[in-house]
Amino acid sequence: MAAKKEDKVMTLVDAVQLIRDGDIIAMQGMGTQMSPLALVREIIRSRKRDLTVVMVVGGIGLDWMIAAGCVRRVLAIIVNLDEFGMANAFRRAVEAGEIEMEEYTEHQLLSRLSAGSKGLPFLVTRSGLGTDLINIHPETTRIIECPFTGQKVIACRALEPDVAILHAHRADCYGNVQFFPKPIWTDVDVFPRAAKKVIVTVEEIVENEEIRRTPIHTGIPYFKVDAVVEVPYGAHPCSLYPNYSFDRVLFQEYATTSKTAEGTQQFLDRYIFGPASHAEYLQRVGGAEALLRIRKWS
Amino acid sequence: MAAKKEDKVMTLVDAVQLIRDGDIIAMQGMGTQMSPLALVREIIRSRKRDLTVVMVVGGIGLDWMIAAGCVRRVLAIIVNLDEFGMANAFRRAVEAGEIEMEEYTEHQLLSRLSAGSKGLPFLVTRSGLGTDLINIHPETTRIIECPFTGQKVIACRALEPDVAILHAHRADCYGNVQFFPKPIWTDVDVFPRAAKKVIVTVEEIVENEEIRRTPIHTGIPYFKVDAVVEVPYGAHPCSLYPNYSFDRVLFQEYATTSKTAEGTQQFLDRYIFGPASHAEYLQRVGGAEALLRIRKWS
Amino acid sequence: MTHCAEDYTIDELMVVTLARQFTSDDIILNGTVSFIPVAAILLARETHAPGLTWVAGAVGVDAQPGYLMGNTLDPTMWKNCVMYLPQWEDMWSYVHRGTLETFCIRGAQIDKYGNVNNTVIGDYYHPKVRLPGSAGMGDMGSLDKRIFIWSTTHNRRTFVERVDFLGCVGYLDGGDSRERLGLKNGPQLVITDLGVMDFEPESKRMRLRSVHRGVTVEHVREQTGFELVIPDEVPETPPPTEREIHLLRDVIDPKGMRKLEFRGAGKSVK
Amino acid sequence: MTHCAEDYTIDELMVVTLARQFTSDDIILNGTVSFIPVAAILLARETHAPGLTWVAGAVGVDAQPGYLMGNTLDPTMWKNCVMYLPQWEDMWSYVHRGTLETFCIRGAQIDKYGNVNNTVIGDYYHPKVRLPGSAGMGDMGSLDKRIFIWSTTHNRRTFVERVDFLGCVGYLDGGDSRERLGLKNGPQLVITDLGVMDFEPESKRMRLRSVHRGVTVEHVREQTGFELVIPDEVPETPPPTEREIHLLRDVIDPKGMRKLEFRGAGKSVK
Repeated sequence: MAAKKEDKVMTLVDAVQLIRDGDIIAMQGMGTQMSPLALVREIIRSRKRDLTVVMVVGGIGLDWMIAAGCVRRVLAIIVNLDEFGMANAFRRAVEAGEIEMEEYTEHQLLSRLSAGSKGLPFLVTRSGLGTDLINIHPETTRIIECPFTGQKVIACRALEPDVAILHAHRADCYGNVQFFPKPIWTDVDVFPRAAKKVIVTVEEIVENEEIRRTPIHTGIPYFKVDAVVEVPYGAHPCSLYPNYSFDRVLFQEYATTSKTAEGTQQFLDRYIFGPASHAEYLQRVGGAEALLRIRKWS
Repeated sequence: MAAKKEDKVMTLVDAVQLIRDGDIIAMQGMGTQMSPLALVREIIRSRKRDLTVVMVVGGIGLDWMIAAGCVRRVLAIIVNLDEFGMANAFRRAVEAGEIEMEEYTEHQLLSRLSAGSKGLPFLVTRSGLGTDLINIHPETTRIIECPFTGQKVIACRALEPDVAILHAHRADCYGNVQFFPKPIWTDVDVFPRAAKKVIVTVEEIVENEEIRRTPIHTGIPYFKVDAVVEVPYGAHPCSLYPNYSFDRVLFQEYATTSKTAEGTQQFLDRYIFGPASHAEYLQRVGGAEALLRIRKWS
Repeated sequence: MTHCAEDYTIDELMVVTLARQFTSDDIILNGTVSFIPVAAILLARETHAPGLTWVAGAVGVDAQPGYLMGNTLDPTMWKNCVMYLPQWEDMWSYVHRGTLETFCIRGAQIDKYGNVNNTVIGDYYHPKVRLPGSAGMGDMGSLDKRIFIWSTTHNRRTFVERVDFLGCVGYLDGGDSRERLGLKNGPQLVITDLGVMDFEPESKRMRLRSVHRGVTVEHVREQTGFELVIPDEVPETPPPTEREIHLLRDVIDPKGMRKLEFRGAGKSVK
Repeated sequence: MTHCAEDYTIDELMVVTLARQFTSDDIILNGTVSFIPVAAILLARETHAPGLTWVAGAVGVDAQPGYLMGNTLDPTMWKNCVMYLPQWEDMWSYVHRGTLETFCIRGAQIDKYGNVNNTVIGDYYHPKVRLPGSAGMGDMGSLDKRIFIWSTTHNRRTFVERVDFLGCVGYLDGGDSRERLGLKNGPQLVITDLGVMDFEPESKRMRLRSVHRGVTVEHVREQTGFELVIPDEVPETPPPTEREIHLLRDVIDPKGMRKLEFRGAGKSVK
């Protein structure tokens, strides 16, 4: 599970080959923030199937993958598009019984991943005691007693995703990944440590010397990274602070068109299957106008 | 356990009043690095008794406290003075049965503290399986089985020290504590989170605005800090990188004189009980000459 | 003397009412789409609770973003903070142990004991409606928090006899049932577009505390899907002051982000 | 062709021998007073293992300190690193799970199965001699590490039949006893001031692999407090090359910090 110190720069197409059908994918992102969406579009184009997707907060990328038929199961604490409302493909697929939703409290899910990151069979939490959430996954959360005090806690079974996918500000060719500022969000912290393989897309690939000048910004070390892909605006339509904001126009369009299954498919055809490249995608979402509008934070 | 947003700057004498006889003290530091030794000298001068001292790597400050009769029990993974050899007061006191040494593996001790920091009754580890270490503290480490896999792991009982004591580069008056660079050593990370109260000595107190300019360097938030004391060279004779190195001369003197109980007491009299102030202490260890010699890293 | 505002809207009254619950002793973090709580936090800090600690987006300690922007989890909210709190070990330690003791939540269903559901309507495995999920409140209900519930849809669909799925522990079955599970604190107040509720100390049943200007007790009773405890005297919710309204409208939320939480946003109560 | 050095000292031979064990696949972190292992890591990286990953002082990933300075845990060792690894969550996760797989240790007592003691001589509660403590090796022995043991005092006090206190798990009672506890890997090699030992694959008993120049097999046998497995042919430990000696003396450890680990430091073997 240790990656070598070697050049790991590749294309989106090559990086996606590290993902196999049926894999458990830990995916960074929240409702509208920091998610490897160019990579997600490539996963969809390459028609991966039966994926289990693990997110803390599932967002638009997950909804696309579900609409495209890539997903069999979701592990998350919530799935939505923030103020743009419900993730409609997710809602429809769960209601139709087409995918499973395994809902956790955040601390349960992170405890599962943290146990995985440590090679421990489980970790414990008090989060969710008394809720119905602990009853819906008895194979992975179970009430046990403290051997010293008898206090009841919830054992959370280790989870080691096959692949973690993330988008970040920059990296060198070996996969030293940096964030500016360095938000230690749980998904950029626990996800890559828990996963067996890690794919990172970045706004910019920089020299190794540049990384050594600012080691305090490095969040993931190269020995944990298997693929590095340079994709400017790779989180679009999500945000990558401070580089660009989320794209209200595209989110609103998706929130509206995804109200029907047909509208969702048309959206996928237009924005994911249609464009032959990331540049074409950016052109189709509005080109220069789009890139200018997401420079504004408001 | 939350501290208010208020001015917490005080003198060493006042800060030490937060410590009561019999307390469990979590103390930052290693053999020769980054330890709140001006505060330790004040603890000794105020003749605290029956302390339990928790360190990952116990060093010269712990040895002084033992020699001065402040300590009843030590929890650590190792106690020594790095290349200056054995902590002689510690050795003598354990061999004479005057203090208890509760030795842990590092991951066991940190798991105990991390459980404390989370309000969890215990956490688990595999560290130390098969060693004699788990047999010597059955009240705090015990082998249990994973409820999912049956795998044997060691439950480590939560430990919440009464007071954590640290030395850092700088802080504001509210207790936002910064490190340069920001080494996330376990003792500056887990110790303050686990403790009920936190005392921090710093090289320099700066304005709150200064902290807000470099939030990436802040390691402990003000709501976790109860006392801030400005003590330049507060880690001496330990190092505070990059400000100053450890003081080879004083370490060597202590390593030599501490070979006998009498020599140790003479050292304490000369350097701890003798000086009436921190400035006098610095003068006695060599004054300007000492401050110049520890500017060099070699 | 402070002057009461004459002209205010429901969203403003909700923010002000929530803000007045907070003190300088509170340490509060916010979740997603939480414009009303974040506005209340900023307002409390500007008025009666300058020492209140806010962890913006569960990352930026004591942040000073200036005003509400596009998203309550965006790093824009961390501006001028004193520390980026690492989430997994630091933030979650402080939450789990109880140092961060105050949290605001909302949900699709709220029952008479303050239990909340945002997971499903119907059966979990075969839901009639799949909702977004319990998110942070699934944690907070079991972690000894002082919980403030807000809702912009006080009606019989939201306020139900019993939640379909218990995603956030309130007072469970009432009485001492929460306590018996070993949980401290619990829901403190429910602030809606119609009024303010608290919980009867013994039975833990939801109790009407005040109604907003122009709202009748009878209307609240009709819009609530369970039997509210209704005292003999139900006062009007104290109105905002002119200063509060000025701060909220002109300084804290000039873009009116708080209104995003209403479907038919910003009805004037005047 | 590489030229063998003629003039070298025991500390140099130990560093070079250890360095040759490391490969570009290794990820190694170092502990305190570990001048010999750190010198070996830097030397391996300069010669045959450029891809070796070193986490300096268990913090500085892929650090480039230049040369050995006062202390192997000092931040001076992190110079030009690519990341400061947070110790508790990150470093310990990587160690616990097995990503960081290689570790070097030493101790006051080493027994024939590679178990190590640095805690007490005598009884734990009433020790004849209290030693510093097991430190990181208490962890590493149980966490599936490939362990390299070094000792600058090959004598009957250090190499004992059975350790007084089992602080670091080697091969326990030999045979498959380590495996039965569920532990992978274990001690690989023991490098001392007299020679090099490994472990017999089946019995897991310590076995003499080579003796340093000028040392006899008989002398090693005499200085060892248990019965070493001694093959028919015991070669001389391969000498350093001139390049290795140059790099070590002039580039990596010009201050001779490695000699601090010897009481009577730096005897020439020539």
